[in-house]
Amino acid sequence: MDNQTVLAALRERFAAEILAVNEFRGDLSLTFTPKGYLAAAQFLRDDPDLAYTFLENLCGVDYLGRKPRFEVVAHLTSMRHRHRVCLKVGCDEPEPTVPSLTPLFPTANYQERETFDLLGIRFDGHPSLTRILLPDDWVGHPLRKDHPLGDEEIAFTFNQERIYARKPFVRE
Amino acid sequence: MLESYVPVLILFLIAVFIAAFVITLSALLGPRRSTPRKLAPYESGMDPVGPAIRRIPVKFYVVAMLFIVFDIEVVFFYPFALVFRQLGPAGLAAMGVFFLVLLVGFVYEWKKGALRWE
Amino acid sequence: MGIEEKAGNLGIVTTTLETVVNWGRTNAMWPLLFGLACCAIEMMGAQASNYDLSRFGMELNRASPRQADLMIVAGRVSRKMAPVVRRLYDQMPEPKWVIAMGDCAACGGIFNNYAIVQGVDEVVPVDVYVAGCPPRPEALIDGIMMLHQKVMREKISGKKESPIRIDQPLVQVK
Amino acid sequence: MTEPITVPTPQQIIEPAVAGRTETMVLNMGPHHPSTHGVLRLVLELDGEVVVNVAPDVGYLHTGIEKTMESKTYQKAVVLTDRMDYLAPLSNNLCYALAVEKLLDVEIPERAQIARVLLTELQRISSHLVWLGTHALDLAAMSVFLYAFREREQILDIFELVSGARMMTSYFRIGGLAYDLPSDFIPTVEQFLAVMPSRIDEYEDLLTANPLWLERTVGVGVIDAQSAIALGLTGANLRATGVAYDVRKAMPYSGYETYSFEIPVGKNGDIYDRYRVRIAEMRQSVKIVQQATERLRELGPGPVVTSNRKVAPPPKREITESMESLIHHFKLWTEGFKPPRGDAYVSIESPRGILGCYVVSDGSPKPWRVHFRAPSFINLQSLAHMAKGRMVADLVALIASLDPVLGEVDR
Repeated sequence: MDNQTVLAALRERFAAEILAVNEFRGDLSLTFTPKGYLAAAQFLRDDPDLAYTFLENLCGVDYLGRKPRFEVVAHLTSMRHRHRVCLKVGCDEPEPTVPSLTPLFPTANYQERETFDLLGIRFDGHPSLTRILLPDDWVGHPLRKDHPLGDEEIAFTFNQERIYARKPFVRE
Repeated sequence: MLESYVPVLILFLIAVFIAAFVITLSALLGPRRSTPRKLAPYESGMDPVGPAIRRIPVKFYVVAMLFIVFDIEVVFFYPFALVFRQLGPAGLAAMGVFFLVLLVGFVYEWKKGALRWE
Repeated sequence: MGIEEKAGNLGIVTTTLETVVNWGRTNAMWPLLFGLACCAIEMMGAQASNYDLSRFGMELNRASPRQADLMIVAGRVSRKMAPVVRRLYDQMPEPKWVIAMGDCAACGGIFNNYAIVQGVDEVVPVDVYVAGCPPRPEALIDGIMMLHQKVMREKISGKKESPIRIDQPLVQVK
Repeated sequence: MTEPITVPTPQQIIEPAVAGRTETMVLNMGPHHPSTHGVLRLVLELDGEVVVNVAPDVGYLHTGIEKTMESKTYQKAVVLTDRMDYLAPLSNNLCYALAVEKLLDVEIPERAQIARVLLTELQRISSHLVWLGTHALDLAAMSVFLYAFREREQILDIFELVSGARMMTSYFRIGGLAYDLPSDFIPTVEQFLAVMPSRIDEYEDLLTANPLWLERTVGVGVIDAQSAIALGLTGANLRATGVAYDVRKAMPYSGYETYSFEIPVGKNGDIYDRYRVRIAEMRQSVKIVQQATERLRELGPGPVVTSNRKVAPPPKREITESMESLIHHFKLWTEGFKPPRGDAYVSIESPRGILGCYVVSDGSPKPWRVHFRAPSFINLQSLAHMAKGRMVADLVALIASLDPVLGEVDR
């Protein structure tokens, strides 16, 4: 089970949905349209001889400046064939939405909630899409490239008066 | 006849005195700075959810009843254990009947599943 | 303290009482079981068999703040955890002290970003800062002994010694 | 799957309770709790002693490591990976280093590979010792906690000997190791290896046939293989259900295919099987460390950093001799190396499960995006599935058997 057989199987069924194929350092990664992404994941999981039953990793990436700005990356592993394939799907700026894999793989639940929490990518079909890591009243999605790091100025001897005057040292 | 109990009385009085002394001392000397935030209920750092007073499931009462029944049984055993040599076989028979009655109760309860917790 | 504050300064009486009370406090200070991150593992290491914290009367790690005297903030405090830390500090009975263990608790450490409170002294008044990431168990024990010296200097009159700030001249510990 | 696997969220439990519609009691096994192994908050829905529903609420240790890494160069980001899974910092380093080395397509010298395997296996033993100590402590076996930390101190002394720091060593750098192995490294490791197997037997005597331990762990928190794979449970928890999947055997990395070791597998996926699997894993790790020390001894001294000067700095003494290595040194430490555009995903077998690192690079010296697949974060999803219908006391044992590390959960 190497990249070519998987690629052939996928091309055969989802030729229209595959936007790009990339083999970088021996890893096969295919970029899908949203509709093809869900169908391919379903096919890879249910096909008896492919058997990609284990969704290893699902995360979002913010390519600021590129046309489909956000991208969701899912790595599917076949435990029987010890092979990993990577499905990617792009989604764009105003309201990035991607079909959710949670109905297929319950393990995607937390990973999609985290991607929503930190990057703001909505997953439709997800049973309970709420913030998971940040406090519920947090505004903004920190992992976006336009979100500042939020770091404070480091206090050295020359600027410590200004910083400590502003810093609320708690009294009793 | 009562003289032999005087040391027990003295011991009891000393114990009560020490306990009272310590409690009043800490009540007097201890600083009382109770702020509303300090008096808030502690539920591992978060606010408690839902009403505090609520109906306790019935399982807890069943266990409480059983405990009382068999605890009293043990209490009756203590005086018997002190003098069972003087009582001889008659005492043993009487206590045996008492124990058998309770044993029936225990077996019934065991088979009824009151001891199983799920 | 209740009666001493009303009775005021009776010279030799209050000083001896002071040393007795402070001696009692330092040698049986129960820490609050409050491990957050990596420093908590080092704190557990300090409590376990090799670096035994029980030698300082810290045998028991009380889980509830009602029975704890010392809060060792061991680890990084995130924005979501800050109100919980403040609530736990408030719920501790009155003679209470705080050790900020590790760089992340002392000043935010290497995580200078949106998620970490830059130094737990924004949330709770800290008495001793222990440096290190994570500080070795010996460093934690040194911090605890420094806290004991500080507690021995505390006055009965209830004025709590303010935490050592950078701009204050460092108090010479005799 | 019999009934659909659902992963509840805290809001789903709190709203009906606040509205007063439910008979059950909602309790916070909150961020500050002695037996949640860190700042994990569990919202419990209880009917008396029986857990009706449990929803983990994480994020109380969210440190924004992935955001901070985007503002650091590749070498400086190694330090941040240490603080994620603070019971096995070397596994994080190894995963990040392998991912970036895959991106750079750089070759690591043999000696560094063996040292990495040796130290990662030692780290696995020390992490399992902390798990064993805290798991036994949760079930009231205090003495096991004290014994386990006695062993752990020996391993930490080895790490201190190698890198100077006890826990946060940051010893694996991109391109090999940070410093060379000291001369008395092998004797110290052999001294530890002579003692360790007998100590593991001590733990087995203490716990394996202990009736109290059996009462609290056998048949508790059972999960079957199929729903474990569906929920993404990995590591010893997955192997306890009978699935023999270990990344060190399935997709070997840094030379693991050349070592001979077995994968311990359980049968019915309860807490007792996880305990047995982890204890057997410790024995296997000792075997791997033995093989690695023999190889190190045969190999003798050699380079520990890749010879590709674009990636790894030249040794200090070379700087004074040749101008070229001075330029390399200066370039590397001021600006850092620039990997080619693209992304790479590597997953290794950390003590908690499959730890994956996905690095995206846009050609600049700073990583564009780094994502860690944290095994504890994903293992927590199966908590509700296993805990339903059990008692609260079993929940405590269940959390300990999942061995979550909250630094990794809330990266």
